[in-house]
Amino acid sequence: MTSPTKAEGPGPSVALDPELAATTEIAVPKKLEGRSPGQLMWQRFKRDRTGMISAGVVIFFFVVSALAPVISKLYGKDPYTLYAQEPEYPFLLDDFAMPSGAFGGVSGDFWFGVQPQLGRDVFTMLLYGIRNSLFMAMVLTLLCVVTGVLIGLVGGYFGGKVDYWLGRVTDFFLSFPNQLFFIAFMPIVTAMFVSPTDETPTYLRVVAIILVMWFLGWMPMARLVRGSVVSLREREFIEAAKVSGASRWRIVRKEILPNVVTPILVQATYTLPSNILTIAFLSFVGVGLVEPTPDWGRMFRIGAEIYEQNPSFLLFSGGALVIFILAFNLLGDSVRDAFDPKTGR
Amino acid sequence: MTTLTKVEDAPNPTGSDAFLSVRDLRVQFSTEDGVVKAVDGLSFDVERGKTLGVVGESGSGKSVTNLTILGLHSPKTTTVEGEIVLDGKELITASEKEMEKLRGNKAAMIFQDPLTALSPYYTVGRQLSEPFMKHTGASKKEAKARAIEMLDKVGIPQPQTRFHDYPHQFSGGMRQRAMIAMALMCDPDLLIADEPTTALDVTVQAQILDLLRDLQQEFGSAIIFITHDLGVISHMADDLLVMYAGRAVERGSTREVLRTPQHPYTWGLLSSMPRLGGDLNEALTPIPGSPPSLLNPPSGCPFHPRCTFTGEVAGNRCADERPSLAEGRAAACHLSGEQKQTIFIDQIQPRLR
Amino acid sequence: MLQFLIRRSISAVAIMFLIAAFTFFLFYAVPQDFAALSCGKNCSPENLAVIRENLGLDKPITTQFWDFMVGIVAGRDFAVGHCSAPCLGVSFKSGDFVWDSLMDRFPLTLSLTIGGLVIFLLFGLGTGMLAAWKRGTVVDKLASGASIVLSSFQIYLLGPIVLGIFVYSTGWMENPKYVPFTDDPSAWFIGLLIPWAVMATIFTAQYTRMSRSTMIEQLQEEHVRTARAKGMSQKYVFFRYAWRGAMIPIVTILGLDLSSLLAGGVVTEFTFDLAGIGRLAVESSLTKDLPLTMGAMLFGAFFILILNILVDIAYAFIDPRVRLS
Amino acid sequence: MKPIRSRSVRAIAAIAVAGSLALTGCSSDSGNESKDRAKTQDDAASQQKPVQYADAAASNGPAAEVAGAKSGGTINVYVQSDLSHMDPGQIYVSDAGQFANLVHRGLTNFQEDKNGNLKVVGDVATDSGQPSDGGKTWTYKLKKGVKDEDGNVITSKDVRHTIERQYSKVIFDGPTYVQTWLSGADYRKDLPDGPYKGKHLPDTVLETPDDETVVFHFNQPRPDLPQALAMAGYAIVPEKQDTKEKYDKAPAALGPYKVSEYKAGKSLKLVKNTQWDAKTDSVRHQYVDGYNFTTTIDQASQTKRLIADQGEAKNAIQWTDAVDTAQIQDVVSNAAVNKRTVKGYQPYVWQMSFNLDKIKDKKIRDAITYAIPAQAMVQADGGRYGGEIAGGLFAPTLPGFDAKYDPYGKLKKPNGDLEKAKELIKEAGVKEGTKLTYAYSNSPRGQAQQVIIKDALAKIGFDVQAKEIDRATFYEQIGKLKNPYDLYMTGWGQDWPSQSTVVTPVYDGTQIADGSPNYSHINDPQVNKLIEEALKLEPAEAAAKWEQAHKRIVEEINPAAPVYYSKTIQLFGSNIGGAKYSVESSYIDINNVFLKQP
Repeated sequence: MTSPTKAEGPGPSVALDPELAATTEIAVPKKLEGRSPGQLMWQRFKRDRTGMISAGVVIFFFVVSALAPVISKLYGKDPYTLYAQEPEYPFLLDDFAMPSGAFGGVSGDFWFGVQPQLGRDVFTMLLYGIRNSLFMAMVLTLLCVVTGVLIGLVGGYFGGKVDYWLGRVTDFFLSFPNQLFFIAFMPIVTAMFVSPTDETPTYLRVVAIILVMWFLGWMPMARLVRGSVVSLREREFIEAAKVSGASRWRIVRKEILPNVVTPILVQATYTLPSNILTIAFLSFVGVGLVEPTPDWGRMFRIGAEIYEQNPSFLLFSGGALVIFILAFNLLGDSVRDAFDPKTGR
Repeated sequence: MTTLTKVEDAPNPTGSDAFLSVRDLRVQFSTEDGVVKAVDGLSFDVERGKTLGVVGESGSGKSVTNLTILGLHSPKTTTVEGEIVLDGKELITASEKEMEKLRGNKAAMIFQDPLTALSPYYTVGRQLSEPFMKHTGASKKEAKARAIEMLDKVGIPQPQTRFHDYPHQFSGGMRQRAMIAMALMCDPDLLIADEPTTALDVTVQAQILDLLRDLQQEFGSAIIFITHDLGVISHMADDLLVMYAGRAVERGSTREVLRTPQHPYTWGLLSSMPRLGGDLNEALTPIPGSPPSLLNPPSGCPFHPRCTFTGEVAGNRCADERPSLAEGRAAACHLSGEQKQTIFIDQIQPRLR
Repeated sequence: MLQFLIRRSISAVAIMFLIAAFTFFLFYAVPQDFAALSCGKNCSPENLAVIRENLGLDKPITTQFWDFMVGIVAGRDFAVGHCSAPCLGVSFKSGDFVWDSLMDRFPLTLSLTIGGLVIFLLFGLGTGMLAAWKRGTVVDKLASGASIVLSSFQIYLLGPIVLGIFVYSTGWMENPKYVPFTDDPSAWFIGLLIPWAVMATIFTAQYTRMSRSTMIEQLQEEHVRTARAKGMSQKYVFFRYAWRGAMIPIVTILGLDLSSLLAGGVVTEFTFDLAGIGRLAVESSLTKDLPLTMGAMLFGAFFILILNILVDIAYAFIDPRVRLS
Repeated sequence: MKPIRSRSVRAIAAIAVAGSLALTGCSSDSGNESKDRAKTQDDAASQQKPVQYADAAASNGPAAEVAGAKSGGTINVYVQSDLSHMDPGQIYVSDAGQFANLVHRGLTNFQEDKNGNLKVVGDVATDSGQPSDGGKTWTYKLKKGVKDEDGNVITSKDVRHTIERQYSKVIFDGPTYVQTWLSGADYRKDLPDGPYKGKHLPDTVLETPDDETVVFHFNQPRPDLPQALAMAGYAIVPEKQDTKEKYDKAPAALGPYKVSEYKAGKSLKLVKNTQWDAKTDSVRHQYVDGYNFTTTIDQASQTKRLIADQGEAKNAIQWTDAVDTAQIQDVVSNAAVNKRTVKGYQPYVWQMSFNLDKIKDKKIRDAITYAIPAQAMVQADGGRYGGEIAGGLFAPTLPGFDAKYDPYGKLKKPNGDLEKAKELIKEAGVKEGTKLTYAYSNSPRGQAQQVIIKDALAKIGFDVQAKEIDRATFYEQIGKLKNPYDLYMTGWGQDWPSQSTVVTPVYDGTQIADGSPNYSHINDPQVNKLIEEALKLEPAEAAAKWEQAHKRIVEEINPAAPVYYSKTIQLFGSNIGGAKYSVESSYIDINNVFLKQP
């Protein structure tokens, strides 16, 4: 599925693997010719058509959501206005509060149709919904990666008591049934820092969501990093650095970190989409962002409920999700392949 | 590379009482990075009871060649041309079934790193017995007896108990011995040792080498001994094959090659190797430049970009024309015999003393 | 082994205690009146007081927590009767014993899990290994392609669509419903078929991807090459040497998935209107039904911990290098 | 995941015993809808007769047979969450009320004729009750041969027990009319432990001269008593059977069906109660062998299943849930499916309650009232079949309902009158961007309507702070006297078809207290006085006074902007017979249903 070049001829690839040979025997000289692993990876990645395409899709999503305000300005609509209430669109919704236009009211004015009941513009809703989800997911992923890497490094490198206790803490957090945890504590955490009268600002909700998910999100990364650090710790070049009297911190920074970058990156490419799904799941259960903030998850909850009456809604919101996740999975595979081609997925 | 059809120096392919004879072998991988010409027009013979040493930098196609002999390359991405005749049997065209019968039986292989080369999931005993049972149809008991015998032969203490141990319970040296024992289970006629000692410390290395030699005496099997360590080879091999960029650049008896090497690359190898009793203050002289990418090997003589003597050759044949390797004692170089002589005596030898 | 078990179970108990404490006190972190939840149309202060007393909310929080903990080991007495250990208290909402309602829901969750498990293990691993074996062929491309697309789907997207097709529009199948296996095996099977299928589809896809890639990784291991060099057949090498190593990552993921499924496949249960643990848990936490939420939380944690132990044991069986310590 | 509807949300849906209102006739919603809609209200207006108190003759069983009724078979019931209660004393909301119709029996009950006219008849009692002393004293005689599910004969002691246990801590969720009428607002003090410690109410309050007679003594006329006693909340709990808290899980049946299996949050099974004797019951039937409740099916899939009408769904009915708003179109636009619906008004009026302690200026209240786009609010709740724009605060289900009454022109300007609103705001001198805190229940509908309100009020220059409240505790939160919110959407439904059960709890200043439904904290002497007078009168005379109070409240005080009257539309399977809208319960008439092919 990943790269066309790798898929030729039948038969299981037992025994000597060309890529293996290729890298162990070829990559070395190449390095001497002054090509860094990074460049090498880029080389391979460029050649991976699927990878490039999915990268394109992912980037497209990011760009679009980044430019959401601009787009909605050009497009002349926003996700908040109840167009059904506006005099210039008298017959947007029918007596049943469903879009009167065909296929969910898709039209030149409303590219993706209008939302049942409230009559908002689906296109911009989706735009901003994706924007919000992506933003949250990215911050969250960043936090998880940083925390995970820190804890993993410390535990893995210093070992001993530190490692032991960090391990126990990790176990503790891993033992929470996370779905239930999120649902149970999202409202509580939100409630913790809001005034009784004023509306809970959206950013607070976002913070709450990120906090709660962060709380149970960093462990896999920590485990991963710790694992690879422990294996690195015994390697000669670390020993060498030790002997040469480099400070611990320096060793961690200069010797170890660079060597665990690959797994971290790969892991991260898988964490982001799963975070997006979890965030969506929260809105789905009803503890995510609330109206009127546009939200991806809430959109395809509605979509799933009314898809028989109004398939377009699910098609656009759910479809966008599937495409995005798919692209991201493919991208993740390609990135990993590019980093170490011998794991030929 | 199939354009270059001129089979160089193909001497009576049928003839020669060689037990294994490889002719004009070409191995190519298509990788993500393009087509790799791992082995390019290689020919050599090995006779029963003799040891052929193969030396060269990493990436010179030593290992690939030998994996190809046993057909362990992955068929879907590798194209193999030329011929490999083992005991009168053509192997490249042989079916998977036939190859299976042959592997570990007629021809066995000892791998470089015994830690990764032995399965961590099964006892050493089982891993030894398996091939024996398969090839000889022996019963479990017989196989066990045989395995213990072999473990004993390669000098593993209390073989009966060790039989039940897992590789990770063995020391590095013992693992390598186990590997050898495994290779010898069905007394193969051809034994391919791929840098069997590089992973070991010097004393163990010596033991292993002796072991191999003794065993060879006993079974009279032919050995292909791959290494990049000329020191080791001088003890082991009868004949020597120097490989560079997937080609043989020099061939001859070990003595000849080491005493009077004829190829600039060999000179480089020799002078880049420290020797006992050498002057410590004297710096070693490494070969300038780096091995070529096999994705797009240099034109003409693959060594010319790193060769210091291209000036000596009229015109730039080195860059244009690919030097051929004659039968017997020979080197693939455009320098004339005298040139080689003089250069070696005047410039190289001093460095080696 | 035994010692390992003992030590692990002790730490498991400790962790569960911590989780209980954590949950309990975080619920009280924000001032909220649980009595209000069971208070209906005429929610006068008097009535609230009555409810508080009935639920034992008038006692100090620490005492309540202590009672709860004691109840788990020793059992407790409530207005509605004696609740024998392990007593997870009485639901604020329904007034039932939490343990009973959990046990009442568990069979469904278990059925869902097991059914799905069987399907996605069979198909997932099967297809994955087939793809690895036939790597690069059409079969492989199809399998990998389908699996990566399907694994990007979600139950709450796929579920309604499947229902719409097979139940509402065509009427080929009844709505999913749970009939205890002991009552009527065939009805049990028919009733859960759709949820199994939908759930398994997505899991199958994921396991196909995983098993394929791990198999391929394993096939590139040097010791696998050695085995071939010994003259062992491709099949033998594939199923003995490569498969053994591939099991480790698979077992790991399987452990995680199983524990979360047993803690309640929330999405599945809601998509198909089934009353399992997951639904119970979500409803309870949304309605701030503290005892029930605690119960569900501990229940989930229990499975996570147990499966961790089982997975570690599995490792020891698969890989002799692993020692249980 | 679908929203989980908590009982407290449902709690506002009172057991509606509506003034007669024959919507059942006009289930053919084809053709011109608006005309059709108007028609229904005319019917409503034309047919309002006061509830009659029936004599012994009418109270004798058996009940009139339903045409074509067969017996046998089991009806499947789809509900999206558990019944709130099964202990009658705790029952105050419609889902449990429907249940009570099948399982419990009170002293009196409502009898509904095919036109939806209501009579109060004796149920366990021989008649609707004999008033004396100007309505201050009411005497009830018990029928012979009324038994509980274990065959114990019901005596006056059981009736007394039923009333007295409501004083104890066991009961905290049910109606409090009769207790307060007997012993005043803090009635619990008179009998703290209820009857359980052997104490009883003095004979001057509740008297049981012999086993067949119960006498209620009040300190003022209580003309509504027969209707109050018809509430499920006052159904009989036999002394021998009372298990206190446990009773809520396993009540003893007097009615035609009894509980055979109950699994919280999952299922409930009812089977025939063999001890029930048709001859003693003039209302109920025992056609089907039982009812199987599935309490996990949300409205969306209830609707989907019933539309599809496959297999077991053929024998299924909706209980108190309605057709999923998103699918109403599919239902009514498909004649075949539409045949299988019951439609009708719900007894409650959705209103935007103002917190009078915070919004003191009537001009502002009026402005907001004008600004609210009622149409949009209705659409957020299912469009025309979910509700109907409201002109006043009296539901169409109340006697004296006037469809034309529209002081704020909501009917004329369904999307609000922003100009008028803006003027008033100017007059009131409110400056742009004044903060208003709008509390809403955090349910999908709540969220949707919140968006609309924000949008509308922003247009007249308010900075609306929309504050979501956990839907489980919404009414408790806004019920607090000191709640920090300015406005909130509330709905209240009558307990029986008398304005007294609306005006008194919701707009009577004397009732203001924490947790009382007077959410706006209106306390207008004039209104209070009218209420006091009206309560003493027979329903017929009272009507005028109630109307007076209504006008005073809506026009001169405006404590709550009328938004919409809620309506319901329910589906049932194709094998269900005798299904009709019950005016009494305002849902499908559970007393008449049977299976066409058992």
